[in-house]
Amino acid sequence: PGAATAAAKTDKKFVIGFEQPLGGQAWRETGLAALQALAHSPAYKDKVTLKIVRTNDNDAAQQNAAMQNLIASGVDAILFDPASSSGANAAITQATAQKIPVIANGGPYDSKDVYVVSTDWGNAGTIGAKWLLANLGTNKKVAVLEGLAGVPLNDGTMPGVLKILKDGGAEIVAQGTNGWNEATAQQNMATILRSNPDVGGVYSFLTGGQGVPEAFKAAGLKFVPTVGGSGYNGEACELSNNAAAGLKGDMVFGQPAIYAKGLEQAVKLLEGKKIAKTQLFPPLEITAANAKTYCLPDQAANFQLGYDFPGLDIKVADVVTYYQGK
Amino acid sequence: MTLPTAPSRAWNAHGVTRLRREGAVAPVAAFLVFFIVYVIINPGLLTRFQLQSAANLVVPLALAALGQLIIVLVGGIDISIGAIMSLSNVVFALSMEHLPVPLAMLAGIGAGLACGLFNGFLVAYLRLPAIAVTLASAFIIGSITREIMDRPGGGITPAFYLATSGELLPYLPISIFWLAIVGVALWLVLQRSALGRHIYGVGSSADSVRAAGLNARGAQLAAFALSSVIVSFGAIMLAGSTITGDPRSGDSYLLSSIAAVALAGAAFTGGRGSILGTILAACTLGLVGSLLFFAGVNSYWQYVISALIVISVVGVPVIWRTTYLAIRRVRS
Amino acid sequence: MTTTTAIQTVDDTRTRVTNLARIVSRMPRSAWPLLVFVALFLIGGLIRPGLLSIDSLIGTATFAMILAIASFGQTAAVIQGGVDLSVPNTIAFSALTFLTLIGPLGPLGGLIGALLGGLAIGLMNGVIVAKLGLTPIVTTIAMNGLLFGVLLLTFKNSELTVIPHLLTQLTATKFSLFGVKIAAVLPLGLLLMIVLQLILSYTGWGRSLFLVGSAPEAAKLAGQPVDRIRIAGYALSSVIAAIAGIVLVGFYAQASATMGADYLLGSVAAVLVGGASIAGGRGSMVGTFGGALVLGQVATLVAVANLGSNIQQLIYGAIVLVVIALYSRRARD
Amino acid sequence: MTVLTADGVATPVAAPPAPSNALLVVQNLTKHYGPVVAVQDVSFYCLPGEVHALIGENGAGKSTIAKMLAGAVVPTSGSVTAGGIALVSGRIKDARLAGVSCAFQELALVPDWTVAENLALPDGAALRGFSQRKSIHAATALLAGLELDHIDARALVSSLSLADRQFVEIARAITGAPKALILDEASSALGPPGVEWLFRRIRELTALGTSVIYVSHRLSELAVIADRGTVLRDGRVAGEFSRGNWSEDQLISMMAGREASKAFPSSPPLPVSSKPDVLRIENLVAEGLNGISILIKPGEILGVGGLQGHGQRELLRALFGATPASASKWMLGGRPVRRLTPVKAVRLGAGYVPEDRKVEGLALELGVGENLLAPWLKPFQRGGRPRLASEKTWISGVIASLSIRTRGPLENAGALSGGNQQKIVFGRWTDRSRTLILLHDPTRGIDVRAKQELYKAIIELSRQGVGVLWFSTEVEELVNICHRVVVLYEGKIADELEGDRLTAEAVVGAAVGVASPGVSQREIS
Ligand SMILES: Nc1ncnc2c1ncn2[C@@H]1O[C@H](COP(=O)(O)OP(=O)(O)OP(=O)(O)O)[C@@H](O)[C@H]1O
Ligand SMILES: Nc1ncnc2c1ncn2[C@@H]1O[C@H](COP(=O)(O)OP(=O)(O)OP(=O)(O)O)[C@@H](O)[C@H]1O
Ligand SMILES: [Mg+2]
Ligand SMILES: [Mg+2]
Repeated sequence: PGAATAAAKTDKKFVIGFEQPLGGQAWRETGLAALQALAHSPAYKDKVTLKIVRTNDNDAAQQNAAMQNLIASGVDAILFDPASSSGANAAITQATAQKIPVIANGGPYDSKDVYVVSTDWGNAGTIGAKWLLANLGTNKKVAVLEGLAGVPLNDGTMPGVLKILKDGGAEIVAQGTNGWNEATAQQNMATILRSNPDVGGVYSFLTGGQGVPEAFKAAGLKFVPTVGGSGYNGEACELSNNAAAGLKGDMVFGQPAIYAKGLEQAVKLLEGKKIAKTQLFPPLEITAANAKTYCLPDQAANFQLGYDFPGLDIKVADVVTYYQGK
Repeated sequence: MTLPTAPSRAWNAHGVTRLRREGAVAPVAAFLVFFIVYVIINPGLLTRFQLQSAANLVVPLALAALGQLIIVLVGGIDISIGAIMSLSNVVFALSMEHLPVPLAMLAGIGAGLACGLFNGFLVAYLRLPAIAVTLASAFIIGSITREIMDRPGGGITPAFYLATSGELLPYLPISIFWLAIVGVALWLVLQRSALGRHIYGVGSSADSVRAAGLNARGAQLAAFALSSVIVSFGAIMLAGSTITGDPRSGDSYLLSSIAAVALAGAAFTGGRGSILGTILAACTLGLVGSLLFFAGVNSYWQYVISALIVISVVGVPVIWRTTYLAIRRVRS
Repeated sequence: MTTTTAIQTVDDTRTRVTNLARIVSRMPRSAWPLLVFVALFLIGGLIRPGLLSIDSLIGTATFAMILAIASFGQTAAVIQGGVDLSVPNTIAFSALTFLTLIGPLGPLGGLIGALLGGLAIGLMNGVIVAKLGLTPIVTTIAMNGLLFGVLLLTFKNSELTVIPHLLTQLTATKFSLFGVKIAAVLPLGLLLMIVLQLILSYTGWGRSLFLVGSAPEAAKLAGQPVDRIRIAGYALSSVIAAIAGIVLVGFYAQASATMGADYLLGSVAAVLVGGASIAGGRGSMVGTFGGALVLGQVATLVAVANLGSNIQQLIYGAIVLVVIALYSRRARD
Repeated sequence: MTVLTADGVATPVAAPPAPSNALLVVQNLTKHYGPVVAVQDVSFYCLPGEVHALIGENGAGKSTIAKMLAGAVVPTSGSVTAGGIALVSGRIKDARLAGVSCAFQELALVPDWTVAENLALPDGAALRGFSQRKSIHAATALLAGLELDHIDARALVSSLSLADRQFVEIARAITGAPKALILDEASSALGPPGVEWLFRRIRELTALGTSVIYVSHRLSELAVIADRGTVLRDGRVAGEFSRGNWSEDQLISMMAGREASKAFPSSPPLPVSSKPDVLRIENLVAEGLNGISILIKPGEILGVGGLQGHGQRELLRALFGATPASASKWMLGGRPVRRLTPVKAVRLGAGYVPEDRKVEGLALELGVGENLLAPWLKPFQRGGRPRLASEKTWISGVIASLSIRTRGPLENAGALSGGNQQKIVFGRWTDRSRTLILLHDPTRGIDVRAKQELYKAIIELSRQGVGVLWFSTEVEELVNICHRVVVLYEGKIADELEGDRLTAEAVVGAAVGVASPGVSQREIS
């Protein structure tokens, strides 16, 4: 029935479903807020209606079922942030059969039937690794904190990162995990520093810009070049506040507003325009040079930056409003 | 000696008695109410498409809950159930790359069984508390799983999807068919074999079972083994419905399987719990999110509503009994 | 022992063994995890001499203390025969309540509000367990889920509140004692531990928790208000979890709906390694801190050996298993 | 055969050579639990068709021997042969296969199984099929054959009374016509008719050549049923006896190792007191109770008689507020009661010694001192060691006056023997200005000396003006010590006996629903 209704609806609003598999997580909620901000902006508010579904635990089976529910409720297009790189195939097959376009939005997805609108996560990992190599001093000992073991993004990226670091002459003396959580990053970095106080650099994947420097401060050690990247306000401020104390860092992160970018592409597609099948956008980088411009001193440490996307012009105030669940 | 006259009641009266004894009346009633509300809000559930997607979502949870139920029957609780599910899922998905389906299934079930035997051995023969053992083994099994396969993948084929979760049968979702097979087989084991009764008995009083000359430890070990096999089936069904193996796929089933067993009215001290009640409880809890979606309610409410369902379905009979007693006392 | 009888002299080696066994068996359970920690600490020193320093000890103790604070409540719940799996979201709930309320009410109002919130959660857990007879594990899992929903529905944005300086000072600030830098959370936690341990060991209410945990029916028929004791036990558990939430906010300077997730199994593990009996009637706050120290030191050793995060989980599980096995063997002897 | 009295020194009695036709031969059986010597060098034999009694004080080793014979416990050394087959594997199943079955002292039925399941499941391989319907048919037939028609084979064991559970336990041991049957205090929960029933079963079995090992504390039963017997003391054989060859006093002194008298102390005269009645209750209604009225004066010992399961447990629990109940008039210690809870009951001066000391009475992991203090813990007072120190005089007073054998207030209650555990549950209420003490068969399964000590303590309570409500399964206790006895039958008071009418026959008669002179038929039904 999908194809028929889609055709009949051309003069009506497009109904666009969004499936988000980790309810309550800050980055993704900020993304949804940006998505809603865009959908309610003058350019879009007469064109689209959103149907947002959140499931829990980053669980592919639940995501798959929720996407099937979206299909059943007659959406015109589906955006989803993949819980796994292949777990939604059943729903995608069904959507494709009903000519409902599906866009993997926020992460990569392995399927020829799916459009991908995502940050270039693979590069996000290697950009940081290359920066670290370039900024290491004579001390080539490096500590590495991976993200969350078993998550595709982490396990797809970390081998490449480790290879680059090793090939570049760094010696990886300690490995831990940051759990994509600044508190965990701080605790595990502190643990590592207890046994390896002499590291010359830290690579922490997509989190750790606050926790890692805090651990150094707590241990009374001098800062070393640090790669982080949660994109929290605190990360930017940490970098700008401690620049004088010698903190050098490269915070590489993807904007959550990529969800809004996904919406833009979905609308284009529904309007009959052609879009590229795979669109990977470069991540943002906060370094000592631009940290001051990113740091919002009146916002909390875990305010998520990257609420806007180049070319979309989303306002902080709107994002905050939708973040509050309006 | 006179001939026995006692078992003259119809068998279904006996079945109802058993359901009541096993605490399954409230969850069955709750499921019926839930189902009716669901169909009123979203009649589309009864279309083939929606029924199938609902079934595919619910069947792995139902199987995980049945696995949890068996452990609960012997008076334990399995914190490692999600980890076992992930391991079995991953081993199966990887084996599918090289092996024919039956062998891959054997591999997946074998991996799960090994975990079950490990837990069961520690609980039954070293007499360690189940909750503590499985807490530790959850860490261990989870780690092994991620060593085997660090990101989603594996060789699940669309044909396997068709066979486990697809449109193989007319109207009836095939996953329900497989669940029914497993459920009936489990029912036969638990209700129609001595071993099954031993499992119930061990949960009720292990010392008494031992004093009766039965192998209580063996029954406990068997329960853990049986549970892990059922859970592995769940893992395979999950791999089929998502067409992928995933080292974190089982994580979310820990809390939900416990909640489902609770909703099923099973006694966590052991010895009491119903298969039908557990399956229906899993269906109820598994579909709360979908119901809210079709009712247009903010999906955050699903957490609140699931919790309230569990608390009220288990709690309301208690309140009812107390008020009933109070009223009777006032009257007398 | 000064006098030895003829029999004892004949069987000298055996006597010595039994004497040792007696000393060992008289040692309070809470001393075991502390001993294990000391052993692990020394092993760490053997592998890497730099680890054998006061600073390293303080560092481990600080993070262990944070886990311990989150687990003290769990200890109370376990002693009285239950378990509290709503600790994670109680932590988040209290943190976010605190941050929501400091705007209108100021830090003290926020603190009181958060603790009252914790109290309410604990009372609900307790009433459901004691009066409705729901199993603790189920009740608290349900409560944890319920709280997650409430968190997401109610506390819009409050995690983005700027954390008051006072709180950060009370928890994360380092002060110097004999040249050793100590984060404020450590003495704060030790104080909390001592107070709680004194309550457990030397008050009628504390002992009644043990009585109820070890034999609820006997406690009831001895005329103890079992339900009230239970409810109070859960209330204590949740209030301490609420304190833990605020401490976490101060120490890590951030809050989120999922901030307590690590403490679901972590708190139970710390309590178990700390020598409590999961069946109730046994456990101590000192032991729980010891358990947290052991877990923290294991993490350090794994980091020293650079085994990677995944293997860390494996070793973590194995250690928990071994410790549990040792304890229950001792309990049976 | 004559009574052999062992001297005071603990030398093993020379094992009598077993005759060649002996069915069950126990030789030099020894069991050590770590340093604890439970059984040492015990030898005896049992001929086919013979009832061999094992008697001894609590902790003498009877149950341990029974468990070794039944395969529940592996002996440290020694041998057991049944019909020529050696039995020392420590597997209950092997023993059953060799024809030895046992009704255990601690009832070994699975509470959540039906009676039928409890009867059927032990005799089958684990991997065999099981049919509810067939098992119920078989069990109903079996129960009918054993004159136990009143037990529903479909009922859950947990819903049965203690006596019925004991019947089922015995029935299970009897099925399959064992060559040797061990009955470990199988009569402890049975009233006189139950004991009669048990003896009929024993006679049926012995007529078929079965050997029966009979363990009991009730010496009066031995005169009826035992052909021979072995007396144990501290795990060793203290002597032997055979039918018609012994007196109760001889056995008692052999068991106790000293001259002890079985005489019951008599009740003290009722004090004339100006204090209000301890308990006045009219028309008490609760689950299993059907309009009971009771009056207890200060210092009065009111006995409660009747068969197990006729409402005694419910009565005591209701009077303590442990189960919901209501009455048209209810005064406790002179104060009116509306809805009673245990908390309120204790506040009003009541104390309760429950039926099952291990589960309902004690926290086995806590110390003796804290168990004694259990009712007296207050949230805002001291607890733990400071409290033990401040209550030291009271605690040591209780321990001394009841002669509780313990290493001190800090020893775990679980490490004490049953009799001493019972004394703790009792002792917590003494010297605590109580007005009413409710006793649920406190002397069940404890030894003679402990019984005497409890009798003394109960009489002391009475002397202090405390009212005592005492349910006992031993009619002798009721008749000899109580001032007055009410006998329950089907949840009602069937008879109230006092003065000359208070005789054992009258109590037993009322318990089985037979009217004794002075009670009209109407009152009974
Ligand atoms: N599990 C055990 N661990 C240690 N010692 C034990 C154990 N069971 C029994 N004993 C020891 O065995 C002795 C004999 O106990 P047993 O139960 O056989 O006594 P009994 O004669 O049956 O007493 P009762 O008349 O009270 O039943 C006890 O005094 C105790 O010392
Ligand atoms: N688990 C145990 N560990 C150590 N000693 C024990 C244990 N169980 C029993 N005992 C010992 O056994 C003795 C008697 O125990 P038992 O339970 O047989 O008492 P009992 O008098 O036979 O009680 P009952 O008449 O109720 O069976 C105690 O003094 C105690 O030292
Ligand atoms: Mg005995
Ligand atoms: Mg005994």
